[in-house]
Amino acid sequence: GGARTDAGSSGGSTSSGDAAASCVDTSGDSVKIGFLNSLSGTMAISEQTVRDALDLAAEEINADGGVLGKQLEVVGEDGASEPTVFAEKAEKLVSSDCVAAVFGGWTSSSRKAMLPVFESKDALLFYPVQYEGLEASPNIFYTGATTNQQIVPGMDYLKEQGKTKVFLVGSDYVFPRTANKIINAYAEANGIEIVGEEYAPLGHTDFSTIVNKLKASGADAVFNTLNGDSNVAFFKEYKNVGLGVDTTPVVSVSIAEEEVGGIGVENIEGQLTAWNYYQTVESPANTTFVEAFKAKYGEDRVTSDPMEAAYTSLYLWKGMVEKAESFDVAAVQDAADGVTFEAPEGTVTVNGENHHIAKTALIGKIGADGLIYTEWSSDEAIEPDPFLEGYDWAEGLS
Amino acid sequence: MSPAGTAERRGGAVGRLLTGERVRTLAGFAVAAVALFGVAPALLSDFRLGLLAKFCCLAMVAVGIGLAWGRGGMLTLGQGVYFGLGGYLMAMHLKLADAGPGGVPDFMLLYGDGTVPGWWEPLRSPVVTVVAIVLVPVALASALGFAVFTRRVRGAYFAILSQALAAAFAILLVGQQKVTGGTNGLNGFRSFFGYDLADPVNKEMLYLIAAGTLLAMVAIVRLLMRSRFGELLVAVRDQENRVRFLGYDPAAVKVVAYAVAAAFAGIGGALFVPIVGIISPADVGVVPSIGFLVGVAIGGRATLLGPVLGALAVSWAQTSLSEQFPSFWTYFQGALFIVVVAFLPGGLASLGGVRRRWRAGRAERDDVPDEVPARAAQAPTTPSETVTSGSTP
Amino acid sequence: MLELEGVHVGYGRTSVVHGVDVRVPDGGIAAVMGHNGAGKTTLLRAAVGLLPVRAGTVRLAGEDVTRLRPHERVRRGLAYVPQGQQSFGQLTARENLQLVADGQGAAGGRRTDEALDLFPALRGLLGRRAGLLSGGQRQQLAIARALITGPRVLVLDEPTEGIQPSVVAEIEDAVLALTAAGGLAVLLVEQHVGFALGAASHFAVLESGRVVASGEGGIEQEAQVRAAMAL
Amino acid sequence: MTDIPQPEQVLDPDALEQVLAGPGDRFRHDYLEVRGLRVEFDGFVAVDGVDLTVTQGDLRFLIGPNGAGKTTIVDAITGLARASGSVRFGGVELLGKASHRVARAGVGRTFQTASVFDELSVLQNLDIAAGSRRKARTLLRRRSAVPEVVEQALETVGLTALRDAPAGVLAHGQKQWLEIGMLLVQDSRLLLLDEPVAGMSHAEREQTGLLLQRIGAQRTVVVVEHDMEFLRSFASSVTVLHQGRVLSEGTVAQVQADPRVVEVYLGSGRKER
Amino acid sequence: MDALFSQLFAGLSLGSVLLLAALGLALTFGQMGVINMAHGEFMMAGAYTAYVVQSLIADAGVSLLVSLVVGFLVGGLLGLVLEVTLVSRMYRRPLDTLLVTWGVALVLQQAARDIFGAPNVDVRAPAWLSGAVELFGLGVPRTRLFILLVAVVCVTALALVLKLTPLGRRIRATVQNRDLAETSGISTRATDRLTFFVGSGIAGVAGVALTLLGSIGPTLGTAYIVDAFLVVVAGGIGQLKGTVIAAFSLGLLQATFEYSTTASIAKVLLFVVIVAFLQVRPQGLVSLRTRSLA
Ligand SMILES: Nc1ncnc2c1ncn2[C@@H]1O[C@H](COP(=O)(O)OP(=O)(O)OP(=O)(O)O)[C@@H](O)[C@H]1O
Ligand SMILES: Nc1ncnc2c1ncn2[C@@H]1O[C@H](COP(=O)(O)OP(=O)(O)OP(=O)(O)O)[C@@H](O)[C@H]1O
Ligand SMILES: [Mg+2]
Ligand SMILES: [Mg+2]
Repeated sequence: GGARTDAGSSGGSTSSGDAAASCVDTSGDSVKIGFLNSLSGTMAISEQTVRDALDLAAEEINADGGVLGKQLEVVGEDGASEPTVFAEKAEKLVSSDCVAAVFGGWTSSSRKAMLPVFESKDALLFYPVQYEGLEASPNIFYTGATTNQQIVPGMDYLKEQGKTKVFLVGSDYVFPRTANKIINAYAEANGIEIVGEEYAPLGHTDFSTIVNKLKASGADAVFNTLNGDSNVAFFKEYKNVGLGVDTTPVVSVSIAEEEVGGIGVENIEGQLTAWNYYQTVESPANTTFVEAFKAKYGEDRVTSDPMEAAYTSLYLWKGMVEKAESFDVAAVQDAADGVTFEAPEGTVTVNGENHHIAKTALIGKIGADGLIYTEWSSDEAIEPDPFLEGYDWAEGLS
Repeated sequence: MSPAGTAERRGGAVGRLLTGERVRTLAGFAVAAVALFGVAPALLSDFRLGLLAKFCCLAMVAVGIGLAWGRGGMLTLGQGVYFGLGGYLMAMHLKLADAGPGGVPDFMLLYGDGTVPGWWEPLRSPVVTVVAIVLVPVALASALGFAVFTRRVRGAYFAILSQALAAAFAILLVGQQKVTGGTNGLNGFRSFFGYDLADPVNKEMLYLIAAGTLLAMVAIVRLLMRSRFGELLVAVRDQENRVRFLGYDPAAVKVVAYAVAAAFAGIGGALFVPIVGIISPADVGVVPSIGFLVGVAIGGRATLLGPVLGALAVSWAQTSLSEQFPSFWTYFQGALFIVVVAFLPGGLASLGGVRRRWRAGRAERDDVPDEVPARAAQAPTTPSETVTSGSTP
Repeated sequence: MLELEGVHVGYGRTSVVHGVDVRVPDGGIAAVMGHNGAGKTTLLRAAVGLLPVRAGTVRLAGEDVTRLRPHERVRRGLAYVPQGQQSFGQLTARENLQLVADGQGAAGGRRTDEALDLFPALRGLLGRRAGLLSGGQRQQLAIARALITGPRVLVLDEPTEGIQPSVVAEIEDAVLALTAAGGLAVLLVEQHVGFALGAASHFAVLESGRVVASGEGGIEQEAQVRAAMAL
Repeated sequence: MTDIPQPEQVLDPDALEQVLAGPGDRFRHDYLEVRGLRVEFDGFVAVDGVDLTVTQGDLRFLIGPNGAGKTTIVDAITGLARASGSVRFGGVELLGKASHRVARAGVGRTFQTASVFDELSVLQNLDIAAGSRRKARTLLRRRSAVPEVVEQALETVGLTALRDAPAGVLAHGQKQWLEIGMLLVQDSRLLLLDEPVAGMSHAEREQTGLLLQRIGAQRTVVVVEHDMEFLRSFASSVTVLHQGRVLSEGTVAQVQADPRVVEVYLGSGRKER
Repeated sequence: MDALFSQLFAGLSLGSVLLLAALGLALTFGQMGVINMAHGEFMMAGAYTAYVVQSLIADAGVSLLVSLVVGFLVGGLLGLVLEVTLVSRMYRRPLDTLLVTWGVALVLQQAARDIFGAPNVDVRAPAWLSGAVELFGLGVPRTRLFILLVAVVCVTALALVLKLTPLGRRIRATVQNRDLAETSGISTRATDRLTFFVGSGIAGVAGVALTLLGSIGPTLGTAYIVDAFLVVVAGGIGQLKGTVIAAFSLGLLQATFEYSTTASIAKVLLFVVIVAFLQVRPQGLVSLRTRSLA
């Protein structure tokens, strides 16, 4: 195609491959990065917190002298909770704003929508949320947990507790379905019986039938992959029919500190969660992080796993760039392996092969104060294994 | 518009009034063609051109709604369904084509059992796909249309039913992850009927296809609106039973308009897929379906170009305003809806009627057919309603 | 009782009634006649407040009611029977009557009885929904409703349209009786010159929204009226 | 502000001949034959075993007290009310057919409250009425010229000056004429008119009556009407209904003299106007 | 057997929730013809009212009862404002109210987000509503019984008002023919306002009741709005009796489908059933025919 210029930027492009690389402007004393989160729509609830954490990290890095001596200039975009908007905005950030890297995304669908953009423009995305695995793009760095760092440890914990009848309840979308597929395989190999598997449409608000089934199933534990609002309705119903933590504890993978208030502490006190970070984690890095966060956004705010992962992602990118001594995508990719960061959750290390990071799994218990306290932790950081290649029982899953 | 004024302006014989006005229309089309095919590609970056292409796809849905709702009085809150059908059909084909002959799309390997379900198979053929993109929405719309229209379900009943249809369709898509990709939808297409989608030249080609299709649709609707069928449609909208006693089957008339709207939506959805690179349940449910109406209402539902311009303007405003003020956009969109529908039921096009008078002589870009006197361009109300709620000094 | 002075009315950009004067004296019956589309209905709708008057005034018992909403005029004693046999279709005939009798206490009940005496056919239909009644039955219901409001001025738009001849005669008798008893004035639009003038004390002939002939007197003016209407 | 042009004269019966002589007139001798018609609503019998025969060339008036069942009979014939018995026209059984099929069988009707297409012009109203038998293909084309019948019908019902006015702005009586015009172009061979002259002035009634008389000479026409003056001038025969049954039938003079008709319908004691 | 009974109750309970959500609509939509898409947001406002009231009154039980009243007023006032500013000028084009109120819904949602923050908030249930009571040897959640009770009370009161009182007649008359109502001495504006106030107020009550079951967030209303409209349509517009029957039938159906299939499929099946049902009764369960053409 003919060379054309966009308002403000210069230089044309003829083929897509090197378009982004040549378009990033590193000549000045600042460099642009993009933050892409939903600030409107249904996902704004969650994604705004990620944006807050990203902003905090950018501020800290700039105060600390920037990256390779350049100040970060943040271009913020709203994904509006719609995959197509994510795709559109990603393309804008990469080819119109010419950012060096993009940070953001939450839902799997938003990531899947952005992936082709980053691959075809050869640009970088840092994705900060735990997800269903089965993916490894050279253009994406996944700083949240993959399944073997969250789901599998969650099941390990239940097994350790001697639970043998597990009921699965989840929202009807990709993550729960994939997670439950894994859990089913795990259960079969480990002598656990899956006594029910139920999905509710996103935003479902009436759980009487599902809880009836759950109660009738005789389950001694529940693995909960419900998303967002549905958790409130589920836990209220769960409590109302007389189920309790002692008899049938629930392990949730999508309830973080942020959500506890909305569900009502009285409804979920004592229930379990599986993550890699809690605000209560004891480490100097976390103390600094939590203090800085509260100082910036207010004492009543809490920090959570995705926020921490987003915060960490910006530092990891900084580490990679500084190791590569270049903002160039290929150089950063090459330098990625082994980059580490003293994150609030503990030391994390980038796996250069699959672009995930090694993390420690933590099972937490929700306390009366609405915070989550570590109940159990994996012995060490777990290497990311998005395709579960290191687990025999997972054969044939993907 | 007083009847006398109308009569005067049109000089009586219907047969004669065409010439001057036909010239205006042709001029309008010419201007639009130059703008879409000449000016836009020359001025806009690849990214912006891609956006414009996407807007064109959304505008196609709007054109159909303009016909079904503005003309036919069928307030359809479920166009997302047909948009989605077209989109998914196209996406399925692209997925299969990317997978190669006999291949299995990647997401099925991940979430499904690794085999392609039988009903996907026909879509390996480009021809079948193109035909299905038009026929499947038409078939569903006709089936549903016949079912409800012959039973005289209309007005608010129909609106709510179509909304429920959109809700049900989205839920169904989400629930069948193995074959539909679930909430993720279908994405990551590499080629479009053999053309590499990463190549900017091909992207420009897609834009040209979208713009051309949109123009063609406008032309078709123009033909329909001015045909006897168009008059009949208005008649059915206003007095369905009376039409029955003239020997027509009103249900059939409505079904045709509804099916045309569905076909347009399907085509819009189909082109949307290679242009945007993704189709997911978020594009087909209740909210996007109502979103399609925004542009139509704002542009002027009963006019020819109102829906198109409205849809283009709203999409553009959304993209550019939400870049600058994300949460403000929600307020703005809400307010726009409220103000235009409540206070300017004819949409922005009804302002055109005023403007036209002091702009007489200049070529008319937003040509409103003469058959649509200002009063008819307004909401489907009875005249007494229109007037009493209208301007009284 | 009811005076329209220099009334202009129109729809949208169209003007239909141009400066019409009509006076209905106490206990009098003013008949407005004119061709199809002359603007009679338009004039009456303006008189009762359903259409805004663009210029001119409407006075009810000396009070300027030009800016009052229709129900406020009803409370001041103006009752209206619109053209076209209108009623509340989903309500039963009884509810149609109760609706206007509500809040009138004992007077409401008494007036309901009187109205039903005038239209005995309605008694047997009280339980039926008005939407199912025949056209004439609905028209009788409409007149009954208007009478129950206890009007001082009754505005009737072709009240006998669709009503069987024997009942037409009774309506005529009733109207005459009510006006004769004093206190009730009637503004009547009627196509039957015979009927209209038979009862009227005043008349006006409307042509294209203008009064082309008017005067006092009833039947004796028939010749003049027929001439004005170019028969 | 503009004034609405008032049609000066008004109906043009001469134009009628040409409408009637249109392609639809194939010198048939149709007649309407109603046998044992019965309509019941939730236990209430509105029409109770009515027999009625109306031949072409007859201008039949249907009268009777309010609620006698006149409109219901028209409804039953045109498929609006469910009925038992038999209604045949031109040899075709009409009962049980959907409304639009009844219309295609050559039956047209008007409504007690006028119903025209308010947002379409007078011309478009007529054109649509003329077109129900058009092929789907021609529907998709725009009207290139006004069909001759439509022009004629416009003249006939005196709405030529208002041809381009939206029908919604017509006065009551003008709408009634438009409806008659629509029936004419619709090429109905059986016309069922429910109070067609309601709201018309005396002169207008006369004209309408003449018009109907001429139509009646070549089509089968049934008129429901309460206006006795009108009836006396134009009816060729009269059927009187009472409580869903035929009370009396005959010429105007015959039924007027029938004491039962006087009793339930015309009213006694007062001078008849 | 147990499962059957508990599902039966689940259906009834779901029905009562649907009924509460749809009841206000039966007035504003069913009676007045206004397609109020902001109805769900009025419910949301009711729910947030409960949240605010709870922060003022410590005792959860007292605050719930107070909330029911205040929620009614808040919902009602919102409705009143909507009626006066926008809806009142749109009675002659009912379909357009759908679009306008959709705009209002967007604005209200965003306003809630800006006022109360995006995350959900929580309303504590009073102690006397926690847990289950034994009914026919089966544990029935007290909250659900309470909601059933609220629904029954609301519907009975409304039915009595509509059927028996002058106000009811006035409401019905106004909807059917505004001009005729005006000229029959009814202040249609006052009637409209009052009707809309009551209908929206019931939405507020529904919102308060729903805090016992689900989350309280800006999008609370959107979860119910489509279903609520379907209930009114299936029941027959303008027919309270129909609304009640439809709400409970749909509740039972959904519970049954959900038990035997999945929640997603149940939703789809429900839609299919409704379309099929409208084939048989196009005007809904209970409908009043008239002879008018339109
Ligand atoms: N809603 C309307 N909008 C525009 N014009 C109207 C409207 N209603 C009536 N008109 C016009 O106003 C004129 C007078 O109508 P109106 O109904 O007052 O006549 P009328 O004298 O009552 O006739 P009729 O005897 O047929 O009832 C008519 O020419 C008609 O075209
Ligand atoms: N759908 C219905 N349900 C119940 N009763 C009905 C229905 N339709 C008509 N009726 C009743 O049937 C009777 C006959 O009505 P119809 O309209 O045929 O009378 P009509 O002879 O046309 O009277 P009018 O001269 O007043 O127009 C009336 O008593 C009416 O109330
Ligand atoms: Mg009139
Ligand atoms: Mg009748």
